[in-house]
Amino acid sequence: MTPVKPYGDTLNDGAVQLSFTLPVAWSEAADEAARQLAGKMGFTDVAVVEGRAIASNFSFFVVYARTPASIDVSAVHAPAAVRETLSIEQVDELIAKRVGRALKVVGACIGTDAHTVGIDAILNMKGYRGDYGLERYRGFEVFNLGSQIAVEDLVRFARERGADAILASQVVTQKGSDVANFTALAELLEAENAREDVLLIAGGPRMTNLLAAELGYDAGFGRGTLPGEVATFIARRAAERASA
Amino acid sequence: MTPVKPYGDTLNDGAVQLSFTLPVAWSEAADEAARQLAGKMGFTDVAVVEGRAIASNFSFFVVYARTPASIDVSAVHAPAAVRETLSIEQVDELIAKRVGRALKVVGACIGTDAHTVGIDAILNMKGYRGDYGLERYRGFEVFNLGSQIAVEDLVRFARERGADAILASQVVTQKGSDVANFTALAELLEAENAREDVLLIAGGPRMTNLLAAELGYDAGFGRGTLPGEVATFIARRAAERASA
Amino acid sequence: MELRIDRGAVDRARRLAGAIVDPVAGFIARHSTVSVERAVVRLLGVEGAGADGVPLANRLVDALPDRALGAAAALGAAIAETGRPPATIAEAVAAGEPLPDPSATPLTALRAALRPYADAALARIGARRRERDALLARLPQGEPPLLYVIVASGNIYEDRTAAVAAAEAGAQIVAVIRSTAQSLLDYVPHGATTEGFGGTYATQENFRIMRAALDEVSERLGRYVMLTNYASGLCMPEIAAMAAVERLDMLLNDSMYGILFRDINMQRTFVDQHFSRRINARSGIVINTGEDNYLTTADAVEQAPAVLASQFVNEAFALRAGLPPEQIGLGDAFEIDPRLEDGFLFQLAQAQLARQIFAGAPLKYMPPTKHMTGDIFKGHLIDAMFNLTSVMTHQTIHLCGMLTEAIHTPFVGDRALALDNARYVMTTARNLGEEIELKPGGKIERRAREVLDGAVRILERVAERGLTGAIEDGTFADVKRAREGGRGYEGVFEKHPAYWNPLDEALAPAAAGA
Amino acid sequence: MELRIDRGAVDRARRLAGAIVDPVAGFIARHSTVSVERAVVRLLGVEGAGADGVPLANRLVDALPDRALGAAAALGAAIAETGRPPATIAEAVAAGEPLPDPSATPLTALRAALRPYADAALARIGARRRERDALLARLPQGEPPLLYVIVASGNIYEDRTAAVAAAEAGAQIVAVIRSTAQSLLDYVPHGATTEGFGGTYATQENFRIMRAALDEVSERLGRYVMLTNYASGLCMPEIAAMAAVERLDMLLNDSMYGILFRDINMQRTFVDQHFSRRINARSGIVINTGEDNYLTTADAVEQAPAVLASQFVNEAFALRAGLPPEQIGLGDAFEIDPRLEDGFLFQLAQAQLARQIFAGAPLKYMPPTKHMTGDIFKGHLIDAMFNLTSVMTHQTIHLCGMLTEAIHTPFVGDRALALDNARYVMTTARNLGEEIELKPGGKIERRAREVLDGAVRILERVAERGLTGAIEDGTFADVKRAREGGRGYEGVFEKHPAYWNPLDEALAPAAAGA
Ligand code: B12
Ligand code: B12
Ligand SMILES: Cc1ncc(COP(=O)(O)O)c(C=O)c1O
Ligand SMILES: Cc1ncc(COP(=O)(O)O)c(C=O)c1O
Repeated sequence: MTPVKPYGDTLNDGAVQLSFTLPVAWSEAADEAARQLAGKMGFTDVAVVEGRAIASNFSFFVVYARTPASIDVSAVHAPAAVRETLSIEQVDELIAKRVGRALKVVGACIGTDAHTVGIDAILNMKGYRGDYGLERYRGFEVFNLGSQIAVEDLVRFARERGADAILASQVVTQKGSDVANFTALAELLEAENAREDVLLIAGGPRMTNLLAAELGYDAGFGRGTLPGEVATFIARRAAERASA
Repeated sequence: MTPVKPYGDTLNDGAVQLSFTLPVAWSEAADEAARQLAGKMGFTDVAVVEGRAIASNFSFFVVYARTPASIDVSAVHAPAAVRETLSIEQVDELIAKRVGRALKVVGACIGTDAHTVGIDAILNMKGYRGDYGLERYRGFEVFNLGSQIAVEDLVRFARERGADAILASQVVTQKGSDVANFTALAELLEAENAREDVLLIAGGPRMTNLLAAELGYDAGFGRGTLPGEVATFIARRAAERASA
Repeated sequence: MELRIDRGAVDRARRLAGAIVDPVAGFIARHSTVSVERAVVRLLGVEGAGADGVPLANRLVDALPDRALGAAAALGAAIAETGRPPATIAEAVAAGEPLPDPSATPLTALRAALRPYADAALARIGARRRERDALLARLPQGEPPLLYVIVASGNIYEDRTAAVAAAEAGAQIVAVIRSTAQSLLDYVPHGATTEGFGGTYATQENFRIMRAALDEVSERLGRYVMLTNYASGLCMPEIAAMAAVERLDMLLNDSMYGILFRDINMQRTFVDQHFSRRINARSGIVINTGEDNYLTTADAVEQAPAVLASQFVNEAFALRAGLPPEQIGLGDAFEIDPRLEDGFLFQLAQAQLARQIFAGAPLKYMPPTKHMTGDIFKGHLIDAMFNLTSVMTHQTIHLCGMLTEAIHTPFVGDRALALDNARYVMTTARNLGEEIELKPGGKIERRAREVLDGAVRILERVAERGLTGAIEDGTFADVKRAREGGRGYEGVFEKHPAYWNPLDEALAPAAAGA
Repeated sequence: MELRIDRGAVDRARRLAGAIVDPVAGFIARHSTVSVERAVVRLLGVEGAGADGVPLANRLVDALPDRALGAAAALGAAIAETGRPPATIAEAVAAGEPLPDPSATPLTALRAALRPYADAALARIGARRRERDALLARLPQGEPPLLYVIVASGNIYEDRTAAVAAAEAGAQIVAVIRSTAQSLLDYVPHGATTEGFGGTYATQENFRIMRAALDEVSERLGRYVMLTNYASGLCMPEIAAMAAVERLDMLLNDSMYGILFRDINMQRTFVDQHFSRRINARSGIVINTGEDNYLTTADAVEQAPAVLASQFVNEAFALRAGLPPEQIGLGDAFEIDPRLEDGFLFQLAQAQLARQIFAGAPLKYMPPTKHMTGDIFKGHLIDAMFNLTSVMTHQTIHLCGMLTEAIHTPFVGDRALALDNARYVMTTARNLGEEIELKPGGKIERRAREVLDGAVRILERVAERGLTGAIEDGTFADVKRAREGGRGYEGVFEKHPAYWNPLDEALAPAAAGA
């Protein structure tokens, strides 16, 4: 496939919409500054379609412009952690056959993060959008530690129970707190030479499987993840390990 | 003043919002492609906060990111055509005193453009947003030729009447039709050595005083122009010429 | 949610509208126009264009020895003489061959010669209509408000891509906006076009390309996606004819738009709109009238009565051309200044009023445009309130507003956001209209009464002065148009006693029933 | 727009709420907590923190020889002994000096010694309140729904910039969101802070910085802009005390939030919320309760009755602490799934129900958050429907939803767009609520009845089981909390018969009238 540009109404017209605020009082010059700034960002055919004062010292702009940038999507590699999802029965059967026992899964919202809805959606019986959570599977024994769990406590707990998988959630991403906490968890496991013993899985609205890999995790799940996808991933990996 | 960057919630954080469509089927890879594409545009801390299929072969993205670009607004020169606007009385008096006769103003929506609301707002008695139009001034004799006027006809008419000012409007800007028509008008006047005889004024939602200058016009007026601003500009310039 | 409205005033308005258009009927009956004749010629099978791009239909009609007798007569004579089909005859004419003088051929002979082609034309229209009915039965299009979007890239192939994407995103109707002022062309361009300003030329080939693409996606989605274009300007009858055979589903088709907003001669328009509507009636095409245009240049609150008055006039003209109510898509628009306190209440009043007065009509509701600005975020909200009004008042044809209305003709992404907007609002507030009642004597009802009374007053003035006179006086949209002024007047002519138009006869309201 | 609601059911619900909270009153009367004592100490003039950053109030209370007697007694004794003011005494204690055993000093003497400081405290609170009244009279804040926005950069100086910009953009109330889980700190941080996650620490200095900035802009704009923070978590009374003297106008202050959503011990919370509310009553601060939290974790349609039940309980607790209805800002939120057909009708039903049941209360309406996604365009529309509900049902305190809710704490531009959104919708549909009526027995009324009946059933269950027991059983928000479990339990203690708290006495509902 050949590189593509953003598409407005004509192939490769490169049309992009932007909006931003500048910390300056509004004036005709501010509009022009916004236009030149978009130019400095590398855009062409810049049209500042809206520019107005939103406060005595702030101006808001809406801009339409064209970008010269293009990308060959076929050359982008971002494999989702799971291609096709298995049914509950298939997962349970796979675990039963290949592992022969229920897998211990420990989940938590780490650091000071108290956003448990996401991890609960994955773990709780109830599940998410009609897809049952891991508690519903015979193949998993689930420990949901809940919110604001220090990574030390999570690791200790996981080791005591001999967890097969650790599921960490981070929803607050301000100032990179998510990355910091995820990293702390991975490093602690390394430090205790416990990294190899578990499947380490990260999740949260900003997470991608790619980012998780960079952080040294086995998988990452983002926006709109369904429990079944996570279950499938854990079962497959555990099965591989068992037969390894 | 020092250069400023877009402002999200912290000075110079460079926060910008973008949205665009890519002509590809949606997939995790498409999200990643959008992220990389924003990177190629020169943005950092790219977050693809929304990515979804809007059709079988189109994906829509909302992105937040930071730009390294900055601009010194105080160094941007974009003088509006008019600083402070004069009242009707002041304009009429200025013309009476300095020119001694009513100024002939010819307006038209040129080319195939039929968007007369804008030029009418400037010329008609009624005016715009409570500000009376040029017909209301004793100092102007207004000829509003209306919509879809070929530049040849406009120039012929203006010359026959010995117009002091030509007001051209372009609202349709698709495929640069506005710039093309404005240029044609300016060139025709040059060709007929009539450029010096008139004040040439351009207007329309995308017009700026700066762009008008580039196109060889004496002034340009854009979004939300009030008739009084235009009247003030014409009167001042005519007065200067008269006394020159 | 029902308004208590003065039925007496409504009946009076309808009677006045009738009184206004009936006098024009006589004039229409006595006259024809070059585009009526070109439409006839096209229906009889003359389609292409000459090497110079001039449509054969124009060549043929321009070559008529005596247009007052009608093109059918001349063609009939030529067929009788040469045995050649109309298409071939047209090519010959384009090549310079003269047409025979019909009066040379016995009436019975030339009529008999033409009859099979006229029958074929009617059969073709009927077949296309049945085809649509079958598709709609098999691929139901879904509930109203029907989501209608426009494509306007100027390039029919980009338009096709955009139309298919829009259909996949939920559009139920796709309209191809015409290139700037095609209204003013006294011919219909030929072939597939890739250049246009602010829209794409309406050509028969472009119709085919879009219809085929939409039929394909309709099958894929399991719902019939409708196609709309413009039978407006100087070629109303021809476009109606082309639309009939290419199975378009809707046409913008107004009895006065051309006169008021395109300075097209009023006599030309009256005759053209009538014949074009006879064709639409037969082809089952729903017309969309252009009342929204009254609001783009003047204040929407002031103009509301004018819009309603125009709806009555459009309805009267349409009924007399044989269009049943369910094919009369009367227009209205959401154009009140968003800064006006309680402006939304006024919009509700006006939309509900039209809904109750024209109960059987598939109302066409147009989105906010004039007050849309570069602030796309604000614009998206104004569109949401428009969507809410539409679902609350049960509008039928819902033209989705674009958040970029003030900026550019829609991008593919803009259309998707517009459809999301409509879907969200119309789902979360689906039955709001059923679950509330309007306070009797409240702001909304009082506004509705005000608009209706205002419309009656306008219609009274027009009835008294006569329609042509009223237009000369600038009663509509503050524009004055002279009876013999405006574009296309030279194309209007009085019929000769021997004038013959087999299609007009076949499509006459009386016959239409058959 | 009025719902016909079963007044009997409403009265029954109120009686049940009373029956639920009254038994707790006895417990509250018999107990105090470390944060109640710290609040007393702060009001008596102990403000700063030691070099180690530990607040002097904590140092002092931790150093009490016998906390069961109350901090006032010990301070009184120390003053009587040393003649030094409370602030100096606290510094000495922080430096290691022990506090005298109050029982060594005659009651009359220590009380007399403390009295001037207690009176000064009350005088200060009264003065700040009169100051607010005067400002509101001179700089009217404008009509409800009052537009409320949050700032949450983590840096008080950025917050100040944002708050001033928001005020200029039309905000009538600005809330500084607290840094993640400040609720869990058993002390109030000291000084101006520039670091925080998801919010900015609530400190007395931060309160001052914001109040000064907002007072300045209020004068400039000619309308008083209110300031909000959180008296929530482990330091409810102290923050109420600080807010009283820094003239904050509103405080998030819920009788059960800490227990349910922050696992704070229930006894601690019951005692703390009561004293904090006595202070709020006196300082004229409007509380905002946190019912919105019930909807963030569970389905909004199911939880509606729980929200209403909680509103009744919060009201009952508040009234008993001396808060008049006009200071009880009961919370609710617009959290129904946007994909639900007629979800908007349900929102209307619930909002109008609360409006009619708590007629005298300045209802706090919270925006959609849970169903907001990265699609900011869609999100902006959901916020618009929320704005519409608010203006139709006359909510009082309107927390403006942000189109970027799912993405980041608000940017300065987001706030401006949110305010534009509210202003547009609330202007164009200003009187819609007055101009419509709800269909009797229709979807909306039926839904309202369902919610009210559900709330009564919950309250019956709770009344029967007792509040503490009900919480232990997980009746609220599906969380079970043990009577002696949770954070801060160690800070609760039974009062000694000789326990003395002059401020509590002065603020007692009976006295409050004075
Ligand atoms: C609900 C909510 C709350 C609730 C949380 C209740 C609870 N028990 O979870 C309450 C009210 C307590 C709350 C509080 C706060 N919140 Co909050 N909250 C939200 C909100 C509205 C929804 C989050 C949510 O539940 N989404 C629904 C779930 C299902 O989606 P999800 O989390 O993405 O999870 C899915 C995937 O990500 C994935 N996933 C997630 N985790 C994991 C883990 C694994 C292992 C896997 C495999 C998958 C996975 O699977 C899930 C299902 O698909 C968001 C805004 C928004 N609309 O997103 C703000 C938001 C997340 N909160 C925010 C903030 C700042 C706070 C506070 C810090 C505010 C304050 N100062 O008080 C507090 C502090 C809480 C704390 N200590 O962390 C910000 C975060 C900003 C940022 N980007 O950093 C947001 C974005 C709002 C905003 N714009 O300010 N919040
Ligand atoms: C009203 C309108 C129409 C009306 C015009 C009626 C009339 N007599 O003017 C009708 C319905 C006829 C119409 C038709 C079309 N329109 Co139109 N129309 C608009 C609309 C909704 C509003 C324009 C308007 O009146 N603005 C209000 C006035 C007061 O603002 P203004 O024009 O900017 O003028 C102000 C300033 O610019 C300045 N100014 C303007 N001119 C001048 C001149 C001088 C000398 C000075 C000093 C100042 C000045 O002063 C004015 C007062 O402040 C816009 C969308 C929008 N919201 O902007 C689309 C829009 C302009 N139309 C558009 C299109 C494509 C068309 C059509 C081509 C569509 C079609 N294929 O049929 C046709 C063809 C018309 C033609 N031949 O040009 C596009 C243009 C796209 C583009 N960027 O190129 C727009 C943006 C809509 C869209 N998104 O598709 N349109
Ligand atoms: C009835 C009708 N015809 C035609 C048009 C526009 O097409 P044109 O520019 O070709 O007149 C419109 C646009 O609003 C319309 O309402
Ligand atoms: C009553 C109440 N207190 C406190 C908070 C949040 O603050 P914290 O995270 O410090 O508990 C909320 C948030 O919704 C609340 O409703």
